[in-house]
Amino acid sequence: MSEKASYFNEREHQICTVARMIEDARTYWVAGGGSPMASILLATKLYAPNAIYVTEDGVLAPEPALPLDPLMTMVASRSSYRALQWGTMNTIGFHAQIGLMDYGILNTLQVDPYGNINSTALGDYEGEHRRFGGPGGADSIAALCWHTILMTDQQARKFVPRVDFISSPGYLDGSEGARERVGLPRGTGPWRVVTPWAVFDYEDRHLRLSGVSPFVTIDQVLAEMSFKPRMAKKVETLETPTEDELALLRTELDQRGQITDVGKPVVLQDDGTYAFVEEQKEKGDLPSSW
Amino acid sequence: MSEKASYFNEREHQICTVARMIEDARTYWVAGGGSPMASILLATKLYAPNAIYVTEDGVLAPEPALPLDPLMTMVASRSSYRALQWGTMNTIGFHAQIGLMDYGILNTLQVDPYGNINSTALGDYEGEHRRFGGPGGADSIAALCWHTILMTDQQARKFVPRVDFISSPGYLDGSEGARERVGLPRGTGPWRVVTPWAVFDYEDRHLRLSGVSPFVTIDQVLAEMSFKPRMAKKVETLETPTEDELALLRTELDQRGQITDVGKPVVLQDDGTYAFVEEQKEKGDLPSSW
Amino acid sequence: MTSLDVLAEGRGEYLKVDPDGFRDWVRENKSRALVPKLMSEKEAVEKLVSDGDYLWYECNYLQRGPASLIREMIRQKKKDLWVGAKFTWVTAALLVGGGCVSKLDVGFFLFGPTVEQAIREGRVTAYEYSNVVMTNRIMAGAMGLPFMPVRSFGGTDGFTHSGAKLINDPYTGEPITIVPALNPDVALIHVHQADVFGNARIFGTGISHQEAAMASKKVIVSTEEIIETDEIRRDPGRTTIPYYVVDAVVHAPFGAYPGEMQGHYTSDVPHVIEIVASTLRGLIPQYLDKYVYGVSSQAEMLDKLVGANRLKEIQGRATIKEGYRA
Amino acid sequence: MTSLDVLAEGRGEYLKVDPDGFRDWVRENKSRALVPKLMSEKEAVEKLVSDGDYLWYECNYLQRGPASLIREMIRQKKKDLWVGAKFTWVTAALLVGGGCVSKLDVGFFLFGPTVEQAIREGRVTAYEYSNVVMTNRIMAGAMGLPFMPVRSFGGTDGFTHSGAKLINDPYTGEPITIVPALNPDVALIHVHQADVFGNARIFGTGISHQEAAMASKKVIVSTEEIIETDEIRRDPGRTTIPYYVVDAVVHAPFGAYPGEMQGHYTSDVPHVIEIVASTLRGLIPQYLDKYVYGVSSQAEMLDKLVGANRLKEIQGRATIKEGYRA
Repeated sequence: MSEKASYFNEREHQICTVARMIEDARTYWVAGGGSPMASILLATKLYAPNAIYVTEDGVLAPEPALPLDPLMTMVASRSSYRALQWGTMNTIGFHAQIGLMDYGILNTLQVDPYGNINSTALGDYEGEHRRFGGPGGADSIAALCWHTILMTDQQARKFVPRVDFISSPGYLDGSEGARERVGLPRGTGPWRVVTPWAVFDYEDRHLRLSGVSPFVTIDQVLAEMSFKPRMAKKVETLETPTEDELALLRTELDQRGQITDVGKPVVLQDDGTYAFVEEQKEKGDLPSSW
Repeated sequence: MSEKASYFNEREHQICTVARMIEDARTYWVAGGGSPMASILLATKLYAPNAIYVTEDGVLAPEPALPLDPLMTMVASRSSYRALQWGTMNTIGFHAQIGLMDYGILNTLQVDPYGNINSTALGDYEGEHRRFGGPGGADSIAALCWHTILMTDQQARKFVPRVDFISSPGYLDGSEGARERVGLPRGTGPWRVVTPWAVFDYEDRHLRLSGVSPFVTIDQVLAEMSFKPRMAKKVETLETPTEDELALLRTELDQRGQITDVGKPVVLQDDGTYAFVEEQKEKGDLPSSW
Repeated sequence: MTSLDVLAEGRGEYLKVDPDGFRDWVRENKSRALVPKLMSEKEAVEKLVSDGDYLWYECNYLQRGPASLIREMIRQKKKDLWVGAKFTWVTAALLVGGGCVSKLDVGFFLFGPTVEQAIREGRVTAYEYSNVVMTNRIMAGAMGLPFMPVRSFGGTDGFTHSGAKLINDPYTGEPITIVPALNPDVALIHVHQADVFGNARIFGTGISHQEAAMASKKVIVSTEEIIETDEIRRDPGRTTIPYYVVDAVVHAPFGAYPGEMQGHYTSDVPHVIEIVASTLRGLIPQYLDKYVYGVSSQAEMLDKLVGANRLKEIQGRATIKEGYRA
Repeated sequence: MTSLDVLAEGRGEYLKVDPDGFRDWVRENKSRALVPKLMSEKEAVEKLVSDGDYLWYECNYLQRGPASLIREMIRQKKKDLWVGAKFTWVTAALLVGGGCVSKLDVGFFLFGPTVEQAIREGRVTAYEYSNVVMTNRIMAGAMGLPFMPVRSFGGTDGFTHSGAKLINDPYTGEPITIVPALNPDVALIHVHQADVFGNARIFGTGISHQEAAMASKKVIVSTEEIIETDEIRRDPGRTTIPYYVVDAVVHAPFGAYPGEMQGHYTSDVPHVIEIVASTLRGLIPQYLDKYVYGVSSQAEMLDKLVGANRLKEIQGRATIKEGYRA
């Protein structure tokens, strides 16, 4: 692994953290075109050349024409380039339904201690609420892949005791067999939640803090959660991005910063510690969810 | 229509009878490669240029390379030639299931007064019986097309009061709504039975004799049935083949007589009546079911 | 006689399930003959889209969708549509902003004030699904079935606000979710090539175009290119949609604009930024004034508001051709 | 909690329905990596076909089927197979004649003394379906579902001797037949082109090859040609079967012989007449002695029993090439 970077932003750090989780020769169903896509592409370039990914529009194992510029959309020739098979939403959904997808990588709005995901509504769905776009492909990813990796921000409004609306299933009420009792495939479920500040895994289907970024403290992480997660015996300090990772990310994967510009910059200080800094590049016009 | 032929065999006559029933601009699901296929091809050449046919292997509206020689099989380049779409058994089955197939044309072993079809076993299925090949595609054709045309021979052992085994559904017990009560699509069912000697339609879901070939009598037909069908008010005399029909059949559609050699020859006599004659060409090696 | 339990059921309204009724429609209305079906966007939408229809479109306004048909529908002020809003990005917002929609079956849409407000004010009712559950529903419709089992969706709150049911599978005894089949009144599908009868080819990935074509009562195909039927017959394995389910063929060059049509042109980025920003900022009416009501047709929009240079530019940027030709 | 009635059910045994078990198999056994899977017929059948397996083949011995693999299976005297005998012509007779079969799920087979007698003597048990119901069953398996509704099959005596059930559709209240999904132990599929990883292309019509590949625990693909993966990547719309469900790739030129391989060669008529006559006249043992037990491999059969001239002749007769190339 190359030298640690001395300047990066927290979104870049999050993407690199997920990229290093990618197992070689495993299949990934990747939601949308933002951080999940950047993570898998980074992984295949650096660590897991035989990791395979598919997208919701039925692309199997492409060698995409990078950068996916300027719109990181599906149903496009650059993102579909040199795939092994072009299918449809239905075909790729069935591939996942028969168990071919090892991991899903997702974004979300809200998550709870059992890994349930809300992307539909904040507030009281039956009454006063703010409406969002719905699960899209995330419900199928969360239901059908063997494991899911959730990417979100470390904010108290995102980590809530009970999501306002379960758009995509985690461990539901957290009881054993809860997923199976509603017809979901046996042995599936949430696996990791990765934020710019922390990594969580699950213990008995409950979210557990297992790693923290070196530029924040455990208490800072917990302060940005509306419930107390379980704690790993030893909470690890997460690795920060390398120069190689960032070079790839910035020059090939996200040239215009459409994904990464939403993160706060971090610097490696002379004393070996990290600190946030305020300056930030101007944001682009495109929504970060692309 | 061209001149009546003075020499033909009863199988040729049967094929021509069905060919003249084919409606232009209607869809036909044709079973196998024998008489049903010869009938539809004859019709599209002479009477119904816009009749469309599909086969069990998913060929839609081919312009087949004739003759389909020497093996009239599906999944072959001559029979699939210049189709509008190549699909599969599943796709063509679903086309029929949503109601796109107006007519099915079938062969069979046994039929009963309600148009039920047996192609599975003669005798007691649970005990002593002779085993046959099963419904193949006929069950789907009989269930899903709006109307079905059945082609069989006029033999007492083929027209039985109750088929030994319902391989493909007719009107089942003949009661109103019997098909719907077992989940079959509304408004479907048997439409005609055509033998070399006769044509039957249905009255209140019961087989009815509506036409007889000029070379046999009504009594001869009834003698070759193990039940008494309903009788049309006026039983028509069927038209015999024309020279044009036979020319096409013999030179393009069935050069080697694989389909038609199994029929007895008929001659038009000087007094304007028809009679069977004994002479017959040597049979080929290939089974007539091809 | 044994019984199966229905363990739970959603309370969302769903389009009436009626496979026999759909068969009757297909029998009466789908021409089996090879008859030319060429018409303009205007004519196709006038003739085939009615107020109150259940509307399905394949892909969407930004991704190889029937964008010219969607604009025409808004221009004709179609009302009271029930929209299958899966994989939809800005399309739902455009249609809601145009006052065309009363119900949405949601898979995903790009949220923004227009749809959000319409739902909050009760002008639009949302029922909740996912993208794949919606494509499974239309697949069931394309197969002529009343319902389809799925292994996702159970346990979500979407389930509660949908037409799904949880039953005990009669084969395994285990719980399984089933969802109602969908047979939309009308589907809009943009394709690469079609003949005048509607035999059509799509190249590249997609959502559920074949299923949509088979499942819908009325099917409008818009196409970049009109090709000869002889060309279809030379490569029948490339036929995506067979003519006998198609009711109208619209020759629509740049029909997916501002989205990409793989192999033909890329998306028009400034336009995409404009419509995405309009959606997020509640400026859909302004967008519609300019691109929909401000012109009378696709041709006029391309000519007056886009221009030959931009069209040439997006064509030129479509450098990847592999796999997009027969 | 409401209830659904099971109005009727067949009493035929059916392969256990276990979608979760199939998922577990796929998880453990299907390699996600691009690893070469080239092997001979002998090796593939030794490695992947076990006594007692549920066997599925696409097309059949006379129609673009995996004929070389079927011969090899008989040569290796596999036992106690449960065969998905849809659209099968002489294949069931060959397998029964080779003593390989204990159960048949019947769609259609060419009847003749061999199978007839085996069924009568109780050596082989038949369960009754139709061709399409069988392909619907394997489609349900390919979709990861436990069952599939169908609009055919109800009211037949086949229903009674099958695994079908008639239930009240929870959506319409009307009766509907459902059939159990099928996940065979092993599927044999002959294709036009494949790379060494198993990405495969079939041109022309077919029965249910994609479904069979997705639904089966072990998949053996035999192929006329081995092509580069780069070629697959240049036209991903032509990929029929993706590598990650394929367990073995057998390079089998003339693998469909004596049947036709569209675009490559026609059927060998004298051979077809010989095998059809053998089937109808109870001479399967003699046929097997000659073409299966009498040689050690596909290559030897082609060399010694068919000969270069005949192979050249059937290639020469395959004059229609349209649509059979990428």
